[in-house]
Amino acid sequence: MRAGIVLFPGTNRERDMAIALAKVSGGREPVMIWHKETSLPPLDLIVLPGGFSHGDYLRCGAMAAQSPVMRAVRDFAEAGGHVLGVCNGFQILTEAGMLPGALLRNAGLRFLGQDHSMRVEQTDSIYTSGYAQGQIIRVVLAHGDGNYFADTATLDRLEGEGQVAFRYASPSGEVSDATNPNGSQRGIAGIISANRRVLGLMPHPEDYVDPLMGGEDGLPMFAGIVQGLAA
Amino acid sequence: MSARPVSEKLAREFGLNAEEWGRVQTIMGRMPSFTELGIFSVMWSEHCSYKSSRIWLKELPTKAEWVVHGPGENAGVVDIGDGLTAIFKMESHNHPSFIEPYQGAATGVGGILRDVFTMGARPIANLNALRFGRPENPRTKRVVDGVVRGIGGYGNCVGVPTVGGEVNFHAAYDGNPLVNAMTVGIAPKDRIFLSAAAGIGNQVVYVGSKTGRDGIHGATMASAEFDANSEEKRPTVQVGDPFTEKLLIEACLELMGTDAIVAIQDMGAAGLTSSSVEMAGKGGVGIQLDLDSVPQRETGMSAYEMMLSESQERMLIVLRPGAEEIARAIFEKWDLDFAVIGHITDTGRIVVRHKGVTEADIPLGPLADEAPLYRRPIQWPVPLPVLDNATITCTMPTDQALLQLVASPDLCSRAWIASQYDPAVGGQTVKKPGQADAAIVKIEGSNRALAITTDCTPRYCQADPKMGGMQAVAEAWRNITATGARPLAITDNMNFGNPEKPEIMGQFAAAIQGMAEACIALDFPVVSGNVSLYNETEGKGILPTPAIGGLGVIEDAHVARGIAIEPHQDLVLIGET
Amino acid sequence: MKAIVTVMLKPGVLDPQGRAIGHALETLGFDGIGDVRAGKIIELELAETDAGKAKAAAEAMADKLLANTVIESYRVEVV
Amino acid sequence: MKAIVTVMLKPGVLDPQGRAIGHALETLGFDGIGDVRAGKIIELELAETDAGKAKAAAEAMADKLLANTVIESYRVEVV
Ligand SMILES: Nc1ncnc2c1ncn2[C@@H]1O[C@H](COP(=O)(O)OP(=O)(O)O)[C@@H](O)[C@H]1O
Repeated sequence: MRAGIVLFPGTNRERDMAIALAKVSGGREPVMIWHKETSLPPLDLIVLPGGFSHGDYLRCGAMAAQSPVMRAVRDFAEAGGHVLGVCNGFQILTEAGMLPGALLRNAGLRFLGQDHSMRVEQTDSIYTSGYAQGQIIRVVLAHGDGNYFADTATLDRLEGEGQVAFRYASPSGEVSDATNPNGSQRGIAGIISANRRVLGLMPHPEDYVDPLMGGEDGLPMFAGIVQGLAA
Repeated sequence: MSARPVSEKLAREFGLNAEEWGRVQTIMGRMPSFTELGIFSVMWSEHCSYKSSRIWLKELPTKAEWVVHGPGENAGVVDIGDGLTAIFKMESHNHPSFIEPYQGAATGVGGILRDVFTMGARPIANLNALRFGRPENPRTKRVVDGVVRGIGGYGNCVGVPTVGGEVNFHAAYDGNPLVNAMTVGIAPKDRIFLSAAAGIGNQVVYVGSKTGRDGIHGATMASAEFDANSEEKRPTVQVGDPFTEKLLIEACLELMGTDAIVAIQDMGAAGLTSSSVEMAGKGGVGIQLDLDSVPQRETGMSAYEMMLSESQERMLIVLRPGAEEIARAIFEKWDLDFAVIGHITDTGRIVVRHKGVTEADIPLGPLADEAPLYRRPIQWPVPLPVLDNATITCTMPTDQALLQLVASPDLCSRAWIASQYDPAVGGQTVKKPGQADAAIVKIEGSNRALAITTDCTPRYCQADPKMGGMQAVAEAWRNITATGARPLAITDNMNFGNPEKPEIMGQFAAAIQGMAEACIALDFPVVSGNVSLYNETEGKGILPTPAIGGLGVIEDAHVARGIAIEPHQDLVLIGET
Repeated sequence: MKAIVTVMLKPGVLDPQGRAIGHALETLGFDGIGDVRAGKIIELELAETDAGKAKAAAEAMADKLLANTVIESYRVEVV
Repeated sequence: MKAIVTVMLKPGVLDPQGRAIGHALETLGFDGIGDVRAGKIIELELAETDAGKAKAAAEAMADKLLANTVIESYRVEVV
């Protein structure tokens, strides 16, 4: 698998992501792509990692979405390429219009740095095929603006097309207001494009790929990506 | 601020006493200029000169086989094996955090990060030791909220995990909270960067953010007591920009990968003044600065303002000949300001030029060597009598007492605070807040991990400063040991009241003695630290608070143990109860 | 010229910050407080000297970057 | 009545957000952009019907909560 990680000024979870990707690729390190690039090397997967691109100033991801490199990323996706956006990467994808909706300030107005459970809502993508439908996985939250918003028509369409990939849940799998950490509509933690190639999610599966760091519930996502891309 | 006639009165306003003012005139052999007086006053402030504490700090043990650099550098450096070092320090931002809790705490984190990465280390962990007033004091809520959001706002953005800390509440901190921030970084042992300038003619380069009129005289403010007017008198508050800091970390580490740097120093308290004076002073050379080239955010800034500004996210670098283009390209890539603002000379003087005028010309030797040093009068503390258990009667059932204890401000869950920090970024955090007695952070690409903790129990220090100092060191040592790590060294943050009061100096001296004894007994030297005095509001001092930041190493991170008990495990109690 | 761009969440988009402010004001003893909305304001110094062109430029900036029209609306004023 | 409270950083206080926005606009090809300052706007529905009183109330709210007067200044408009 040839993976590339895009670096914006202020990106800070690129190492976490590189470690997770290398772990499932026999130690092969992903290439790092600078935000000012206008063309991309041959790749199977582009990752927009977490962090505070441009300091999260104005709106999270707004300035990064306008970077030169994003034109190439959009072309790559339109040609059927796989793009994964995590946390700030998800915000960038929505700001760039590559995924619908927007991420607003957490309803509690505070940064959330804690573990949380989420439920796998669909499994027909390389990102989710490593999980079972309805599986509960533990992930790391680290965001101040993860409150997913879209209008009702969009939400209904996402639900209808099976584009809701993950929902915040309790450890036993219930989804309710009480299990919703940031006010996201319908408890949405991640959504996927209609063609199942572009995934955005707020939590950090890349921080749980090693039991030493507290868990490996994120590993099936990365293993699934490698398998799916090899097939 | 425009220049005013220099006089003894102005010197006093700048925080110099009559004797110090006399000494300035003797050194200069003439009336100093306004800018020169500004430079003397900040360099000789308590904050920069340690004039009250220096003689006592000498009592702390600072050496061990594994200590690479002890106190005197920007941060302490210890060998952790595998050709690596841990570089760490703790620093206070108490006064700014009371005036503007969010920005005060945020810039505190920014400052300590710079102390660590300026030595070539990539920061891998942040901790914070916080003391607030009573929870029922309305002001406390605002301060807690702002400080916690400020620490998170800065640390989360720069992408350094905040992995631990401690919090206490006590009426003595109502008007003077303590915000002590600690950063730990990792650097290869053969790539450590120091601040001593060298090489006559070498360029002095300014990088980072532009200079504004922020925090002028911050260092002298940090060396004065608060009174009711402090909030009006306060100089412009410094606003932190963690985004720029993140870029600065990456750009500096990238430049450190080349051989362009002779010396590097962050601009902390007293900004351009202390960084240039210290770099030239340590190198035994002279320095000439041309302020016209300093990147400026505001118009019409005077030499005095530029020399004393405490604008954040700035560094000073002495470059090797011919390295300018390499360095410039890196800082431009990261969208940071880069300017050659001077050069190293052989004069042993700092010369500051602005708009064709020499605004300052001071001999560096006397500026450092003749800085005031005080052996202030001391009244040794009399420890409070130890309570006799036999005289204490039980007034409530044990279970009820336990509940009350668990719910008390000093013992209740810290999750509300810790969950506003990102403990995981970097992907190396093995034990997060609440999981072990010390945080455990692995070193990427190695099996090794560091165990890091902050400890102090001000209550104990108040009852008996010497025992309290000793206990704080011992607790740090125990917390590290309890994870399975080998304790290596500590950093400290001495937070005390007004040193001109003999009883406060007594607390300080006694705490140092206790710490020194514990450090010697445990072979646990002090490699860096910070002193914050004058923590008083309207004459009332804080509890003596010698905060200790301890660091240890564990060869195999998998061996590290937390506090969670699993089913069917036995509980063993060690030591006398 | 100076362009002032005011960006507010669209009606129908929940504004937790506005709600929290309203709540805090009530806790502080202020009463008679109805809906509270929080927004952003961006003041731009522009070299442009023609008011119409300055306004058009600021609107283009708002469309492109300053506002996210999925959730926000904006207004531009030139002074 | 409606009170609009605009809160800006005081002149001289670093505005990293404004700076970043200005920089981003330039990267997007907008030119002639000078200083950019970012602030907050808070719109309050008030039960008060007297404009003078509404303004005084909003000013009290700004002093007490909406603005951090150590680094920010505010202005109130009643509509
Ligand atoms: N200000 C803080 N920032 C981050 N973590 C904190 C802070 N205060 C406390 N913690 C963490 O919360 C946990 C419990 O704190 P505390 O009760 O002081 O622990 P202990 O008594 O074991 O030192 C510890 O892991 C500590 O590191």
